[in-house]
Amino acid sequence: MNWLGTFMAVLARDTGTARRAGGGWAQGAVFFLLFILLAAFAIGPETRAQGPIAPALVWLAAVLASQLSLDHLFRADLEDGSLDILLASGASLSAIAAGKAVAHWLASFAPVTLLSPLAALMLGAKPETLVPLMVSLAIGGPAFVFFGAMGAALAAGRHGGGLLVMLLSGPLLAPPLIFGAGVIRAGVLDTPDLKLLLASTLMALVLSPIICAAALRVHLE
Amino acid sequence: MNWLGTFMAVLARDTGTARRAGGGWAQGAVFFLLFILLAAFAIGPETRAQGPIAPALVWLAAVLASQLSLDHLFRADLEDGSLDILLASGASLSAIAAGKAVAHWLASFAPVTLLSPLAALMLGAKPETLVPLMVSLAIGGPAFVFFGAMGAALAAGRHGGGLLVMLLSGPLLAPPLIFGAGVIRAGVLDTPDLKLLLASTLMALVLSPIICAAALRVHLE
Amino acid sequence: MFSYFANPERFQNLAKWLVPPLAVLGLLGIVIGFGAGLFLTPADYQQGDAARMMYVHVPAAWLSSFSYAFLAVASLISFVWRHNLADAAAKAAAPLGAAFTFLALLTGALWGKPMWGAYWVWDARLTSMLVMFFLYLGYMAVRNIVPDEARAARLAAITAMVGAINLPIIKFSVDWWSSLHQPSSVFRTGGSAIDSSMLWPLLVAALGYTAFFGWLVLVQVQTELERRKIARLQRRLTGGRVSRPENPQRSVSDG
Amino acid sequence: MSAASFIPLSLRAQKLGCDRGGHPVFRGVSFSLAPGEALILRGDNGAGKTSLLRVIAGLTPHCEGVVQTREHGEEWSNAPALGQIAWQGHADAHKLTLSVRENLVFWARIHKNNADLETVLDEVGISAFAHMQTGQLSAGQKRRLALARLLIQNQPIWLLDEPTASLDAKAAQMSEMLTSAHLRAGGIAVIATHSNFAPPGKVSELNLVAAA
Amino acid sequence: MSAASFIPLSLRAQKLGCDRGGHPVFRGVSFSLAPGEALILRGDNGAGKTSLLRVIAGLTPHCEGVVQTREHGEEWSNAPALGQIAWQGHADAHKLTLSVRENLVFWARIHKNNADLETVLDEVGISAFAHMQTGQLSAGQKRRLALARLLIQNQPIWLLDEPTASLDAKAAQMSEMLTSAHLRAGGIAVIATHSNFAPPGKVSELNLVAAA
Ligand code: HEM
Ligand SMILES: Nc1ncnc2c1ncn2[C@@H]1O[C@H](COP(=O)(O)OP(=O)(O)OP(=O)(O)O)[C@@H](O)[C@H]1O
Ligand SMILES: Nc1ncnc2c1ncn2[C@@H]1O[C@H](COP(=O)(O)OP(=O)(O)OP(=O)(O)O)[C@@H](O)[C@H]1O
Ligand SMILES: [Mg+2]
Ligand SMILES: [Mg+2]
Repeated sequence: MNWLGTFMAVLARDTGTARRAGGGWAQGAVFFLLFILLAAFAIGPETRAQGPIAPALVWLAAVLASQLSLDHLFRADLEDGSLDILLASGASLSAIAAGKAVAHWLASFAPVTLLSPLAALMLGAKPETLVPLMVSLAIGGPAFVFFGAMGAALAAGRHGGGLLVMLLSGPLLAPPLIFGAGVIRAGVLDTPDLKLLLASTLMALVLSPIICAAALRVHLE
Repeated sequence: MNWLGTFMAVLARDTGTARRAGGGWAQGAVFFLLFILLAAFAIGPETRAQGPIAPALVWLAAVLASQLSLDHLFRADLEDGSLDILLASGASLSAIAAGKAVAHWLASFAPVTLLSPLAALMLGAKPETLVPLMVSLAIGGPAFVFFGAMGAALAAGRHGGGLLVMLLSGPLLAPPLIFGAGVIRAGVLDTPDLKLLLASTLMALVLSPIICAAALRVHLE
Repeated sequence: MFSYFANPERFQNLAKWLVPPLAVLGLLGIVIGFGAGLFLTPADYQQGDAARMMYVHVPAAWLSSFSYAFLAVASLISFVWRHNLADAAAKAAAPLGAAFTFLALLTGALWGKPMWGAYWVWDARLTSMLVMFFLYLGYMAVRNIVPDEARAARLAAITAMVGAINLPIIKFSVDWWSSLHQPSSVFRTGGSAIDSSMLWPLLVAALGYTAFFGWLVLVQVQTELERRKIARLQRRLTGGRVSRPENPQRSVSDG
Repeated sequence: MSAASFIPLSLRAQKLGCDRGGHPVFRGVSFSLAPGEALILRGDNGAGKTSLLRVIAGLTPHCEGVVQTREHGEEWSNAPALGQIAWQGHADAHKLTLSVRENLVFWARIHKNNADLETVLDEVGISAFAHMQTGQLSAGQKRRLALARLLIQNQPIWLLDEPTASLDAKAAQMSEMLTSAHLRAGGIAVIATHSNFAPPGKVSELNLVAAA
Repeated sequence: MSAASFIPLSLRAQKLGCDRGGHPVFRGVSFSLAPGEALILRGDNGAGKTSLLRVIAGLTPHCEGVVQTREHGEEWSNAPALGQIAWQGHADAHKLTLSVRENLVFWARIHKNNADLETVLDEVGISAFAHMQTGQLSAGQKRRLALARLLIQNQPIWLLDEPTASLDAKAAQMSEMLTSAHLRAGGIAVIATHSNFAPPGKVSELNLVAAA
C-alpha cells in the first residue's frame, strides 16, 4: 500500500465517475460560461464597455466554478462505505484526499482556465489583459480547489453541508483571491502578487491533504 | 391522498432536512454574501464606485445562489427509494415536486431576497435602486427556482448531473434574467419588464411541477 | 394523420419515393439560391457586398427555428403516444437543427463585424439564438448520456418540449427589446419589405435548405428503423443478453 | 396500530413479461390473489423478483401481459394499483438526518393517518429510539422503522422485497406476524425473499427461474 | 483468484468496551483468534455487532480494553490492525455509475493486485455482468461484487457484517466456502450474522447482549 498508488487509483476512479455522472467533467465549464452569459445580461452593454471589469468578472466566475459541488467531494465515499474499506485496508487518507482534489481540479478548473480568454473577450476585455488572467488562473486554481477541499472534508459528515464549507473555506480563499485580483488589476505578470499567489498554491497543496485526512478520520469515528 | 396534503408533508419534511443538513437553509445566503465579498475584492474600488454595476451584480449573485445544489433536489429521494414508496402509494408527483421546489426556495432564495439591499449597499449602489432590486428578486425568484427544478428533475437519474442541469435550465433562466435585469437597469418599478418577469414566474409555477412529475416518472421506470 | 404513417412498412415505402426528389430539390435549391445571390443580385446600396451573407444567413436562421419546431412536435408525438417513428425523426432532426443554428450564428457573427463593428453583441435575438443552440446541445446530451435508450428518448422529448418556449421569444425578441438586429422584413403583417430581386434567391435557397433537411431526416429515420429492427431480431435470436448467447429463454414455473 | 381501514382488493397477473435494459428478465408470469392471500416469490439472484414487484407496483413498465385489481363485486380493472400499495424495497428510504419519529410523522401525514405513532414504534420494538437521529440506528433498527412505515401506510396491497434482511430472529418472526395480521384483515401481500419467510395464512409460492 | 499471499496474523481482544452516542453498547468483550480461526458474532438488533467490528477495524474508537494483533513469533502489538483488514459492511460501497469491472479494477489498483479479474468475477458468478453499470445489478449481484472485492483485497483479517444479506442459497453457500478457503490459507475472520452462516473450519461463536 503506497501513497502514490492510492493517489493514482483514486484519481483514475474519480475522473471516471465525474465523466459518467452526466458529464460532471464539463460542469465547471458550463457553470462558468453560464455565469459569463448571465453577467453580460445582468450588467448590460453600457457598463460592460468599461473594460477593466471584464477580467475581474472572469476571475470571480472561475473561483466560484471551482467551489461548485465541492461540498459533495467526500460525501459519497463517506456515505456509501468506501472510506471505511479504504481506511481499514490501510490506504493513506491523505493520498485519497489529494487524488480526489486533483480529480476535482481536472473536472472543474482546468477547462475553465482554458476557456477564460474566450470568456474575457466575450465580456469585452482588452487583449493585453488575457495573458495575466490565464496565468493567474493556472497558478492560483489549485489553491482554490485544495483550500475548498479542506472545507469540504471538515463539513463532510452527516451534519455538515454547504454552510460549513462556505464559512470554513471563505477565509482561506480570500488571500489567493486578493493576490489574483491584484495580478489582474496590474495587468502585468511581473508583480509581487503573482509570487504571493504561487505561495498560496504551494501552501494549499501541502496543507490540504493533511488537514483533509485528519477531518475525515474524525467523521468516520 | 390529496394534492395539498402531499405538498404540505413534503414541504415540512424538506424544510426539516435542509435545517438539519448543517444549515442548508443558510447555504444560499452564505454563498450570496461570499459572492458579494469576492466581487468587491475582485473588482476593486475604482470600478466599484461606478454605481450602476452594483444592483446588477447583486441580481446575478442571487440567481446563481438559487441554482446552488439544485441538481441534488430530487437525487436523494430517487436514490434512497422514497420516491418509489410515494409513487406506489399514489401520492401526486407534481405535489411532491412543488413541495420540494418551495422548500428549496425558502432555503435558498428567501434569505437572499431579504439580504439583497444590504449587499447592494455594500457594493455602493444608490439608495433609490434598492426597491426595484428587492421587488424584482421577490417577484422573479420563484421563476429561477421552479425553472431550475425542471432541469434538476430531468437530470436526476443516475446519469444526469450538473452538466445537464445547466444545459437544460440555462436556456429557461435566460428570459426571467433578462426581464429582471431590465427592471434593475430602468431603476423604476413601472416597466413592461416587471410584468414580463411576473409572467415568467407564473408560467414557471404552473409548468414546472407538471414537467418535473413527467421527468421523475421516466427515471423511476 | 400520423397514425397512418405509424406503420413502419408504409413509412419505408413512402420514404423510398420521397428521398430522391428531395435530394435533387435540396441540392439544386441551395446551388441556385447561393449562385443567384452571389452573382445575379445587385450589391446592397447601404451594405455593399457584405449583404450577400444574407443568402446563407437568413435561410439558416429560418431553418434553425423550423427544425426546432419540427423537433418539438415530433417529441410531443413520441412522448404522448410512445411513437417509435416520431422519436426516430426527432433524433435525426436535432443535429441538423444544431448545424443550421451554428451556421446562422457563425454567418451572423461574420456579418456583424462589418455592420455593427463587433462580432458579438449581447442582444436579445442573438442571445436567444445562442440559447437555442444550447437547447439542441442539451437535447443531444440527454440522448447520449442516458444509456438506456427508451429512457433517454423520453427525457430528451421532455427537454425538447420545454425548450419550445424559446421559439416565440426568438420571434418576438426584436419587438420586445430594442435591438441592433433587423426586425422581420419578409414574414410580417403588411407584406414583404425586401426588393424582389433579392427576395427570390433568398426564397429559393430557403426552399433548398428545407428539402435538404427533409432528405437527411428521412434517410436517417430509415436507417434508424432498420437498426432497431435488427437489434430486435438479434435479441429474439439469442433470447436474451447478447453477451451470453448460451441463455435460453428465461422460463417461469409455478412452485 | 389503528385497525386496518382499507377496501379489500383482489390482484391478478396474466402472462406478465418484463424487459430491463433491453433484455428479457421474465416471461409468462401469472398468479391470482384474493383478499387474505399472500404470494412468496423465490428465485436466484437476478431471477427478477424485484423487477416483478416493481411491475406489480406500476413502478416499472412491463412489455407483455396485464396486472389487474378488483374490488369485491366489481370488474377487473387494468390500471396499476397505484394508491393502494405499500412498498418496501431493498432500500429503507429513511432520511438519516431526521429523527426516527420525524421520519414516521412524514408518512403519517402523507397518508393522513393520525394513529398514535408511539404505539406503532413500540409494536416494532424501537420506541426507545424515537428521538434518535435515524442515521444512528443499527441496520436492523432501520429495517424495523421501515416495518413501522408499512403499518402507518395502511394499504390493502403489501409488496415486500426481502422484509427480513438485517432483522434478528425475533424481529423476523414479528414481521411474519404483522404480515399475517394484514392478511387476516383482508389484505394481500407479495413477498420476495431468500429466507424461509412464512406468515401463517393462505400462502402460495412462485419460483422465478433465471436461466444462466 | 490469486493464491493468498498475506502474512498470517493472530488477533485478540481483551475486556473491550464501546460507547456510541454517549451510551454504552457493549462491555467486557474478550476473544482470541489464531490463524485459521473464525468468530461468529450473534445478537439482537442493536446488540453491538457492527460496533464491535468497527472497533476491531479501528474505524470507531473504544473506551475500554485493547485490541491486539501479532505475527507468528512476534510480540502482541497494540496498534489497530489497519492495513491488514478487508472490511465488508452493511453497505456495498460500489460506485453505481461505473461498470462492474471498473469497480473491481479500482480495488485491484489500490491493493496492487494484478490477479485476473475475469476469474474473480467468474468465481462469484457475475462475469456475465462485467460490462454492465453497477447500478443496474440486482441486490444479490451487488453483494456478490462485494464478495469479489474481498478476494481482490487479499488481507489476513476479514471483518464481515452480514455477508449473506441479499444472497440466494447458492451464493450464501459460496460465501461460506470462500470464507473457509480463507481460513485454510491462514486467514482470520470475524463475522456478524443473523442467519446460520457456518463456514467449515475452526469456528467459535460470541453472543453479544446489549449493555445496560
Ligand atoms: C450572430 C449574429 C446573428 C444572429 C444570431 C442572427 C439571427 C437571426 C435570426 C434568428 C433570424 C430569423 C428571423 C426571423 O425569422 O424572424 C435572422 C434574420 C435576419 N438577419 Fe440575422 N442574426 C445575426 C446577425 C445578423 C447581422 C449582422 C445582420 C445584418 C446586419 C443580420 C441580418 C438579418 C436579416 C436581414 C434577416 C432577415 C430578417 C427577415 O427578413 O425576417 N443578422 N437573423
Ligand atoms: N453513530 C452512532 N451514534 C450513536 N449511536 C449509535 C451509532 N451507531 C450505532 N449506535 C447505537 O449503538 C447500538 C449498537 O448498534 P450496532 O449497529 O452495533 O448494532 P448491531 O448489533 O450491528 O445491530 P444490527 O443487527 O441491527 O445490525 C444501537 O443501539 C445503535 O442505536
Ligand atoms: N435498471 C436496470 N437496468 C438494466 N438491467 C437491470 C436493471 N435492474 C435490474 N436489471 C437486471 O434484471 C435482472 C433481474 O433483476 P432483479 O433485481 O429483478 O433480480 P432479483 O430477483 O430481485 O435479484 P436479487 O435476489 O439479487 O435481489 C438482473 O439480471 C439485473 O441485472
Ligand atoms: Mg431483488
Ligand atoms: Mg449491524
